[in-house]
Amino acid sequence: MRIRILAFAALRELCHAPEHAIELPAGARVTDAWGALAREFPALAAHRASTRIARNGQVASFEEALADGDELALLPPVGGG
Amino acid sequence: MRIRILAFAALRELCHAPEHAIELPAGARVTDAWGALAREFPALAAHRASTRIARNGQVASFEEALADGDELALLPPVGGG
Amino acid sequence: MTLFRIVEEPIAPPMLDEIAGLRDGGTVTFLGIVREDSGDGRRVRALWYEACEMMALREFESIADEARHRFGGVRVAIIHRIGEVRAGEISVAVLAAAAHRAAAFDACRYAIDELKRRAPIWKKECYADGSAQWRSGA
Amino acid sequence: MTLFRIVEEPIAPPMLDEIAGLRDGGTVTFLGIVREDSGDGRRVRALWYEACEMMALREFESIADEARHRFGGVRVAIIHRIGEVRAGEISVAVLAAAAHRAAAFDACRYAIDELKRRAPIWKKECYADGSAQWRSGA
Repeated sequence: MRIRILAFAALRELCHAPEHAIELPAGARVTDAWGALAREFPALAAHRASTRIARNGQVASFEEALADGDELALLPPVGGG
Repeated sequence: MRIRILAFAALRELCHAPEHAIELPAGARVTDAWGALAREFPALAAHRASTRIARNGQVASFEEALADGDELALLPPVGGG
Repeated sequence: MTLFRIVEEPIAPPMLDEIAGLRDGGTVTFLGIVREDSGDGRRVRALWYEACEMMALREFESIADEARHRFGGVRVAIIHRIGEVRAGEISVAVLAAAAHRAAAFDACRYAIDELKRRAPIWKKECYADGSAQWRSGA
Repeated sequence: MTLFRIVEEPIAPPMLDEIAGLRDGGTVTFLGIVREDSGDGRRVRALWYEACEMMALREFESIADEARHRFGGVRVAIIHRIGEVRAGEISVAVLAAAAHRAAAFDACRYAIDELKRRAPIWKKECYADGSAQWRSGA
Protein backbone atom coordinates (compact mmCIF):
# COMPACT_ATOMS: atom_id res chain seq x y z
CA MET A 1 0.00 0.00 0.00
CA ARG A 2 0.97 3.58 -0.57
CA ILE A 3 1.53 5.97 2.39
CA ARG A 4 2.16 9.70 2.18
CA ILE A 5 4.45 11.14 4.86
CA LEU A 6 4.63 14.84 5.75
CA ALA A 7 7.58 16.00 7.86
CA PHE A 8 7.72 19.33 9.65
CA ALA A 9 10.40 21.71 10.89
CA ALA A 10 13.68 19.98 11.91
CA LEU A 11 12.34 16.62 10.66
CA ARG A 12 11.49 18.15 7.27
CA GLU A 13 15.06 19.34 6.99
CA LEU A 14 16.42 15.89 7.95
CA CYS A 15 14.26 14.32 5.21
CA HIS A 16 15.28 16.96 2.67
CA ALA A 17 11.62 17.53 1.62
CA PRO A 18 8.26 18.22 3.24
CA GLU A 19 6.62 15.20 1.65
CA HIS A 20 7.52 11.60 0.82
CA ALA A 21 5.55 8.68 -0.63
CA ILE A 22 6.47 5.14 0.45
CA GLU A 23 5.25 1.64 -0.44
CA LEU A 24 4.60 -0.81 2.38
CA PRO A 25 3.31 -4.42 2.45
CA ALA A 26 -0.26 -5.12 3.63
CA GLY A 27 -0.53 -5.23 7.43
CA ALA A 28 2.10 -2.56 7.97
CA ARG A 29 1.88 -0.32 11.03
CA VAL A 30 2.98 3.26 11.75
CA THR A 31 6.31 2.00 13.07
CA ASP A 32 7.02 0.35 9.68
CA ALA A 33 6.45 3.63 7.86
CA TRP A 34 8.82 5.36 10.29
CA GLY A 35 11.37 2.58 9.80
CA ALA A 36 11.20 2.85 6.00
CA LEU A 37 11.80 6.60 6.11
CA ALA A 38 14.57 6.25 8.72
CA ARG A 39 16.39 3.78 6.44
CA GLU A 40 16.35 6.42 3.72
CA PHE A 41 17.31 9.26 6.13
CA PRO A 42 19.32 7.69 9.00
CA ALA A 43 19.52 10.99 10.94
CA LEU A 44 15.78 10.55 11.69
CA ALA A 45 16.41 7.57 13.99
CA ALA A 46 17.61 9.65 16.96
CA HIS A 47 14.30 11.60 16.93
CA ARG A 48 11.88 8.73 17.30
CA ALA A 49 11.26 9.20 21.05
CA SER A 50 10.52 12.92 20.68
CA THR A 51 8.31 12.65 17.58
CA ARG A 52 4.52 12.52 17.68
CA ILE A 53 2.80 11.01 14.67
CA ALA A 54 -0.58 12.05 13.30
CA ARG A 55 -2.44 9.63 11.04
CA ASN A 56 -4.93 11.41 8.80
CA GLY A 57 -4.89 14.38 11.17
CA GLN A 58 -5.32 12.39 14.43
CA VAL A 59 -2.48 11.63 16.81
CA ALA A 60 -1.62 7.91 16.47
CA SER A 61 0.62 5.41 18.23
CA PHE A 62 3.55 3.68 16.50
CA GLU A 63 1.60 0.42 16.82
CA GLU A 64 -1.46 1.62 14.90
CA ALA A 65 -2.27 -0.27 11.66
CA LEU A 66 -2.06 1.60 8.35
CA ALA A 67 -4.44 1.59 5.39
CA ASP A 68 -3.69 2.31 1.75
CA GLY A 69 -3.75 6.06 1.08
CA ASP A 70 -3.04 7.08 4.68
CA GLU A 71 -1.27 10.35 5.34
CA LEU A 72 1.17 10.46 8.25
CA ALA A 73 2.49 13.72 9.73
CA LEU A 74 5.76 13.66 11.68
CA LEU A 75 5.56 16.29 14.44
CA PRO A 76 8.69 17.24 16.36
CA PRO A 77 8.40 19.03 19.77
CA VAL A 78 6.37 22.19 19.18
CA GLY A 79 7.46 25.76 19.69
CA GLY A 80 4.67 28.10 18.65
CA GLY A 81 3.77 31.44 20.19
CA MET B 1 -9.09 82.34 55.68
CA ARG B 2 -10.37 81.46 52.27
CA ILE B 3 -10.74 77.77 51.23
CA ARG B 4 -11.60 76.48 47.79
CA ILE B 5 -13.69 73.26 47.70
CA LEU B 6 -14.02 71.03 44.65
CA ALA B 7 -16.80 68.43 44.67
CA PHE B 8 -16.96 65.50 42.27
CA ALA B 9 -19.64 63.25 40.83
CA ALA B 10 -22.67 62.73 43.13
CA LEU B 11 -21.25 65.28 45.63
CA ARG B 12 -20.86 67.86 42.86
CA GLU B 13 -24.53 67.40 42.03
CA LEU B 14 -25.55 67.75 45.69
CA CYS B 15 -23.61 71.03 45.90
CA HIS B 16 -25.06 72.27 42.60
CA ALA B 17 -21.59 73.29 41.32
CA PRO B 18 -18.11 71.78 40.95
CA GLU B 19 -16.44 74.52 42.97
CA HIS B 20 -17.21 76.60 46.06
CA ALA B 21 -15.24 79.21 48.01
CA ILE B 22 -15.82 79.50 51.76
CA GLU B 23 -14.47 81.77 54.52
CA LEU B 24 -13.36 80.14 57.78
CA PRO B 25 -11.82 81.58 60.98
CA ALA B 26 -8.12 81.03 61.73
CA GLY B 27 -7.44 77.58 63.24
CA ALA B 28 -10.17 75.86 61.21
CA ARG B 29 -9.76 72.21 60.30
CA VAL B 30 -10.99 70.07 57.39
CA THR B 31 -14.08 69.12 59.40
CA ASP B 32 -15.04 72.81 59.71
CA ALA B 33 -14.89 73.26 55.93
CA TRP B 34 -17.08 70.19 55.49
CA GLY B 35 -19.49 71.54 58.13
CA ALA B 36 -19.76 74.93 56.44
CA LEU B 37 -20.56 73.34 53.08
CA ALA B 38 -23.02 70.87 54.66
CA ARG B 39 -24.91 73.78 56.28
CA GLU B 40 -25.32 75.28 52.80
CA PHE B 41 -26.20 71.90 51.21
CA PRO B 42 -27.79 69.70 53.92
CA ALA B 43 -27.99 66.65 51.63
CA LEU B 44 -24.17 66.40 51.95
CA ALA B 45 -24.34 65.38 55.61
CA ALA B 46 -25.34 61.77 54.94
CA HIS B 47 -22.21 61.29 52.80
CA ARG B 48 -19.56 62.24 55.33
CA ALA B 49 -18.58 58.66 56.25
CA SER B 50 -18.13 57.61 52.62
CA THR B 51 -16.25 60.74 51.48
CA ARG B 52 -12.48 60.98 51.25
CA ILE B 53 -11.01 64.45 51.33
CA ALA B 54 -7.86 65.56 49.53
CA ARG B 55 -6.10 68.71 50.72
CA ASN B 56 -3.98 70.27 47.97
CA GLY B 57 -3.94 66.95 46.15
CA GLN B 58 -3.05 64.75 49.15
CA VAL B 59 -5.57 62.64 51.05
CA ALA B 60 -6.24 64.30 54.41
CA SER B 61 -8.11 63.49 57.64
CA PHE B 62 -11.06 65.52 58.85
CA GLU B 63 -8.90 66.65 61.78
CA GLU B 64 -6.15 68.17 59.66
CA ALA B 65 -5.59 71.92 60.08
CA LEU B 66 -6.25 74.22 57.14
CA ALA B 67 -4.22 77.13 55.80
CA ASP B 68 -5.41 80.14 53.84
CA GLY B 69 -5.68 79.34 50.12
CA ASP B 70 -6.03 75.58 50.60
CA GLU B 71 -7.92 73.58 48.02
CA LEU B 72 -10.04 70.67 49.27
CA ALA B 73 -11.40 67.97 46.95
CA LEU B 74 -14.43 65.96 48.07
CA LEU B 75 -14.09 62.44 46.68
CA PRO B 76 -17.06 60.06 46.83
CA PRO B 77 -16.52 56.27 46.44
CA VAL B 78 -14.75 55.74 43.11
CA GLY B 79 -16.05 53.81 40.10
CA GLY B 80 -13.52 54.06 37.28
CA GLY B 81 -12.71 51.39 34.72
CA MET C 1 4.75 58.73 24.15
CA THR C 2 2.64 59.62 27.19
CA LEU C 3 1.99 56.47 29.19
CA PHE C 4 -0.76 57.91 31.40
CA ARG C 5 -3.65 59.74 29.84
CA ILE C 6 -7.18 60.90 30.50
CA VAL C 7 -8.92 61.71 27.22
CA GLU C 8 -12.30 62.90 26.02
CA GLU C 9 -12.05 61.42 22.54
CA PRO C 10 -12.70 57.75 21.74
CA ILE C 11 -9.93 55.31 22.63
CA ALA C 12 -9.14 53.77 19.26
CA PRO C 13 -6.39 51.51 17.90
CA PRO C 14 -4.33 54.44 16.53
CA MET C 15 -4.03 55.74 20.08
CA LEU C 16 -2.85 52.34 21.28
CA ASP C 17 -0.39 52.19 18.37
CA GLU C 18 1.26 55.35 19.61
CA ILE C 19 2.47 53.48 22.62
CA ALA C 20 3.58 50.49 20.55
CA GLY C 21 7.09 51.51 21.60
CA LEU C 22 6.05 49.90 24.86
CA ARG C 23 5.93 46.46 23.27
CA ASP C 24 8.10 43.67 24.60
CA GLY C 25 8.17 39.85 24.26
CA GLY C 26 4.77 39.56 25.90
CA THR C 27 2.34 42.44 25.68
CA VAL C 28 -1.05 42.21 27.39
CA THR C 29 -3.81 44.76 26.80
CA PHE C 30 -7.00 45.11 28.79
CA LEU C 31 -9.89 47.01 27.22
CA GLY C 32 -12.90 47.89 29.34
CA ILE C 33 -15.98 48.10 27.12
CA VAL C 34 -19.22 49.71 28.28
CA ARG C 35 -21.88 47.01 28.61
CA GLU C 36 -25.47 47.50 27.58
CA ASP C 37 -26.62 45.36 30.49
CA SER C 38 -26.42 47.14 33.87
CA GLY C 39 -26.32 43.86 35.77
CA ASP C 40 -29.71 44.57 37.37
CA GLY C 41 -31.73 44.26 34.19
CA ARG C 42 -31.79 47.87 33.05
CA ARG C 43 -30.52 48.76 29.58
CA VAL C 44 -27.53 51.12 29.63
CA ARG C 45 -27.28 53.72 26.86
CA ALA C 46 -23.97 55.20 28.02
CA LEU C 47 -21.71 55.77 31.01
CA TRP C 48 -20.73 59.29 31.96
CA TYR C 49 -17.22 59.39 33.48
CA GLU C 50 -15.77 62.18 35.57
CA ALA C 51 -12.22 62.34 36.97
CA CYS C 52 -10.17 64.41 39.36
CA GLU C 53 -7.58 64.49 36.60
CA MET C 54 -4.41 65.56 38.37
CA MET C 55 -4.89 63.04 41.17
CA ALA C 56 -6.00 60.29 38.77
CA LEU C 57 -2.91 60.68 36.57
CA ARG C 58 -0.70 60.58 39.65
CA GLU C 59 -2.50 57.43 40.77
CA PHE C 60 -1.98 55.82 37.32
CA GLU C 61 1.73 56.54 37.66
CA SER C 62 1.89 55.09 41.19
CA ILE C 63 0.08 51.94 40.06
CA ALA C 64 2.47 51.52 37.12
CA ASP C 65 5.48 52.00 39.41
CA GLU C 66 4.14 49.39 41.83
CA ALA C 67 3.56 46.96 38.96
CA ARG C 68 7.11 47.53 37.68
CA HIS C 69 8.54 46.69 41.07
CA ARG C 70 6.26 43.74 41.84
CA PHE C 71 6.53 42.06 38.46
CA GLY C 72 10.14 42.51 37.47
CA GLY C 73 10.55 45.45 35.14
CA VAL C 74 7.23 45.30 33.32
CA ARG C 75 6.16 48.60 31.75
CA VAL C 76 2.54 49.77 32.02
CA ALA C 77 0.46 52.37 30.17
CA ILE C 78 -3.03 53.50 31.20
CA ILE C 79 -5.57 55.51 29.21
CA HIS C 80 -9.00 56.37 30.65
CA ARG C 81 -11.73 58.15 28.75
CA ILE C 82 -14.01 60.70 30.47
CA GLY C 83 -17.32 62.28 29.46
CA GLU C 84 -19.95 60.19 27.71
CA VAL C 85 -18.86 56.69 26.66
CA ARG C 86 -21.63 54.84 24.85
CA ALA C 87 -22.39 51.13 25.16
CA GLY C 88 -19.87 49.19 23.07
CA GLU C 89 -17.17 51.86 23.32
CA ILE C 90 -13.89 51.59 25.23
CA SER C 91 -13.78 53.33 28.61
CA VAL C 92 -10.30 52.27 29.67
CA ALA C 93 -7.18 50.66 28.17
CA VAL C 94 -4.32 49.18 30.20
CA LEU C 95 -1.19 47.89 28.47
CA ALA C 96 1.57 45.89 30.14
CA ALA C 97 4.74 44.83 28.34
CA ALA C 98 7.40 42.48 29.68
CA ALA C 99 10.07 40.17 28.36
CA HIS C 100 7.99 37.21 29.58
CA ARG C 101 4.25 36.81 29.41
CA ALA C 102 3.49 35.84 33.04
CA ALA C 103 4.74 39.23 34.28
CA ALA C 104 2.75 41.06 31.59
CA PHE C 105 -0.48 39.25 32.54
CA ASP C 106 0.06 39.81 36.26
CA ALA C 107 0.93 43.48 35.83
CA CYS C 108 -2.01 44.21 33.53
CA ARG C 109 -4.44 42.61 35.93
CA TYR C 110 -2.89 44.35 38.94
CA ALA C 111 -3.12 47.72 37.19
CA ILE C 112 -6.79 47.47 36.18
CA ASP C 113 -7.76 46.08 39.61
CA GLU C 114 -5.96 48.92 41.42
CA LEU C 115 -7.27 51.55 39.01
CA LYS C 116 -10.83 50.48 39.75
CA ARG C 117 -10.15 50.45 43.48
CA ARG C 118 -8.13 53.66 43.85
CA ALA C 119 -8.27 56.10 40.96
CA PRO C 120 -10.46 59.17 41.60
CA ILE C 121 -12.78 58.50 38.66
CA TRP C 122 -16.57 58.21 38.85
CA LYS C 123 -19.24 56.89 36.55
CA LYS C 124 -22.93 57.55 36.13
CA GLU C 125 -25.02 54.93 34.37
CA CYS C 126 -27.37 56.58 31.87
CA TYR C 127 -30.22 54.21 31.06
CA ALA C 128 -32.18 53.82 27.85
CA ASP C 129 -35.30 55.05 29.71
CA GLY C 130 -33.67 58.44 30.40
CA SER C 131 -32.91 57.88 34.09
CA ALA C 132 -29.35 57.88 35.47
CA GLN C 133 -27.46 56.79 38.58
CA TRP C 134 -23.93 57.14 40.01
CA ARG C 135 -22.26 53.76 40.53
CA SER C 136 -19.18 52.92 42.56
CA GLY C 137 -17.09 49.77 42.83
CA ALA C 138 -16.02 47.37 40.15
CA MET D 1 -15.10 37.21 11.32
CA THR D 2 -12.81 34.19 11.42
CA LEU D 3 -11.74 33.58 14.99
CA PHE D 4 -8.89 31.18 14.21
CA ARG D 5 -6.31 32.10 11.64
CA ILE D 6 -2.83 31.28 10.45
CA VAL D 7 -1.50 34.10 8.29
CA GLU D 8 1.64 34.97 6.38
CA GLU D 9 1.13 38.74 6.43
CA PRO D 10 1.96 40.94 9.43
CA ILE D 11 -0.52 40.88 12.32
CA ALA D 12 -1.52 44.54 12.53
CA PRO D 13 -4.24 46.48 14.38
CA PRO D 14 -6.64 46.47 11.39
CA MET D 15 -6.68 42.69 11.58
CA LEU D 16 -7.47 42.80 15.28
CA ASP D 17 -10.21 45.37 14.59
CA GLU D 18 -11.94 42.89 12.33
CA ILE D 19 -12.69 40.75 15.30
CA ALA D 20 -13.83 43.72 17.39
CA GLY D 21 -17.25 42.10 17.23
CA LEU D 22 -15.74 39.80 19.81
CA ARG D 23 -15.58 42.62 22.36
CA ASP D 24 -17.38 42.32 25.64
CA GLY D 25 -17.22 44.12 29.02
CA GLY D 26 -13.64 42.96 29.56
CA THR D 27 -11.44 42.21 26.57
CA VAL D 28 -7.89 40.97 27.08
CA THR D 29 -5.39 40.72 24.24
CA PHE D 30 -2.04 38.98 24.35
CA LEU D 31 0.53 39.87 21.70
CA GLY D 32 3.66 37.78 21.37
CA ILE D 33 6.47 39.95 20.02
CA VAL D 34 9.69 38.48 18.63
CA ARG D 35 12.54 39.42 20.96
CA GLU D 36 15.97 40.41 19.76
CA ASP D 37 17.55 38.64 22.70
CA SER D 38 17.56 34.83 22.37
CA GLY D 39 17.88 34.34 26.11
CA ASP D 40 21.36 32.82 25.70
CA GLY D 41 23.05 36.02 24.58
CA ARG D 42 22.74 35.65 20.81
CA ARG D 43 21.09 38.43 18.81
CA VAL D 44 17.96 37.24 16.96
CA ARG D 45 17.24 38.77 13.57
CA ALA D 46 13.97 36.91 12.98
CA LEU D 47 12.02 33.78 13.82
CA TRP D 48 10.88 31.48 11.07
CA TYR D 49 7.55 29.83 11.92
CA GLU D 50 6.11 26.72 10.31
CA ALA D 51 2.73 25.12 11.05
CA CYS D 52 0.79 21.98 10.28
CA GLU D 53 -2.06 24.33 9.44
CA MET D 54 -5.12 22.06 9.47
CA MET D 55 -4.17 20.50 12.80
CA ALA D 56 -3.10 23.84 14.29
CA LEU D 57 -6.41 25.51 13.42
CA ARG D 58 -8.28 22.57 14.92
CA GLU D 59 -6.16 22.88 18.07
CA PHE D 60 -6.92 26.63 18.28
CA GLU D 61 -10.61 25.81 18.16
CA SER D 62 -10.30 23.10 20.83
CA ILE D 63 -8.40 25.48 23.11
CA ALA D 64 -11.03 28.20 22.62
CA ASP D 65 -13.81 25.68 23.38
CA GLU D 66 -12.04 24.56 26.55
CA ALA D 67 -11.60 28.20 27.64
CA ARG D 68 -15.30 28.90 27.00
CA HIS D 69 -16.30 26.01 29.22
CA ARG D 70 -13.76 26.61 31.99
CA PHE D 71 -14.24 30.34 32.26
CA GLY D 72 -17.95 30.84 31.85
CA GLY D 73 -18.82 31.81 28.31
CA VAL D 74 -15.70 33.74 27.40
CA ARG D 75 -15.03 33.98 23.65
CA VAL D 76 -11.50 33.53 22.29
CA ALA D 77 -9.82 34.37 18.99
CA ILE D 78 -6.33 33.23 17.97
CA ILE D 79 -4.17 34.45 15.09
CA HIS D 80 -0.68 33.03 14.49
CA ARG D 81 1.71 34.27 11.86
CA ILE D 82 3.96 31.87 9.92
CA GLY D 83 7.02 32.39 7.73
CA GLU D 84 9.60 34.98 8.70
CA VAL D 85 8.66 37.24 11.63
CA ARG D 86 11.34 39.81 12.35
CA ALA D 87 12.42 41.02 15.79
CA GLY D 88 9.84 43.52 17.07
CA GLU D 89 7.00 42.07 14.97
CA ILE D 90 3.96 40.20 16.31
CA SER D 91 4.07 36.40 16.00
CA VAL D 92 0.80 35.61 17.74
CA ALA D 93 -2.33 37.40 18.99
CA VAL D 94 -4.83 35.90 21.42
CA LEU D 95 -8.04 37.79 22.27
CA ALA D 96 -10.47 36.84 25.03
CA ALA D 97 -13.72 38.68 25.65
CA ALA D 98 -16.06 38.17 28.60
CA ALA D 99 -18.68 40.10 30.50
CA HIS D 100 -16.30 40.28 33.47
CA ARG D 101 -12.57 40.84 33.38
CA ALA D 102 -11.37 37.97 35.57
CA ALA D 103 -12.70 35.41 33.06
CA ALA D 104 -11.14 37.30 30.15
CA PHE D 105 -7.71 37.37 31.84
CA ASP D 106 -7.90 33.69 32.81
CA ALA D 107 -9.07 32.59 29.34
CA CYS D 108 -6.44 34.63 27.49
CA ARG D 109 -3.66 33.20 29.63
CA TYR D 110 -5.02 29.67 29.33
CA ALA D 111 -5.20 29.98 25.55
CA ILE D 112 -1.65 31.25 25.01
CA ASP D 113 -0.23 28.69 27.50
CA GLU D 114 -2.04 25.82 25.77
CA LEU D 115 -1.18 27.09 22.29
CA LYS D 116 2.50 27.07 23.18
CA ARG D 117 2.22 23.60 24.70
CA ARG D 118 0.04 21.87 22.10
CA ALA D 119 -0.31 23.61 18.74
CA PRO D 120 1.70 21.97 15.92
CA ILE D 121 3.75 25.08 15.18
CA TRP D 122 7.53 25.29 15.11
CA LYS D 123 10.07 28.08 15.18
CA LYS D 124 13.61 28.48 14.03
CA GLU D 125 15.70 31.25 15.53
CA CYS D 126 17.63 33.07 12.83
CA TYR D 127 20.55 34.92 14.38
CA ALA D 128 22.19 38.16 13.33
CA ASP D 129 25.40 36.20 12.59
CA GLY D 130 23.61 34.13 9.90
CA SER D 131 23.26 30.90 11.89
CA ALA D 132 19.88 29.37 12.78
CA GLN D 133 18.42 26.80 15.16
CA TRP D 134 15.03 25.13 15.76
CA ARG D 135 13.66 25.85 19.24
CA SER D 136 10.90 24.08 21.10
CA GLY D 137 9.06 24.95 24.31
CA ALA D 138 7.94 28.29 25.63
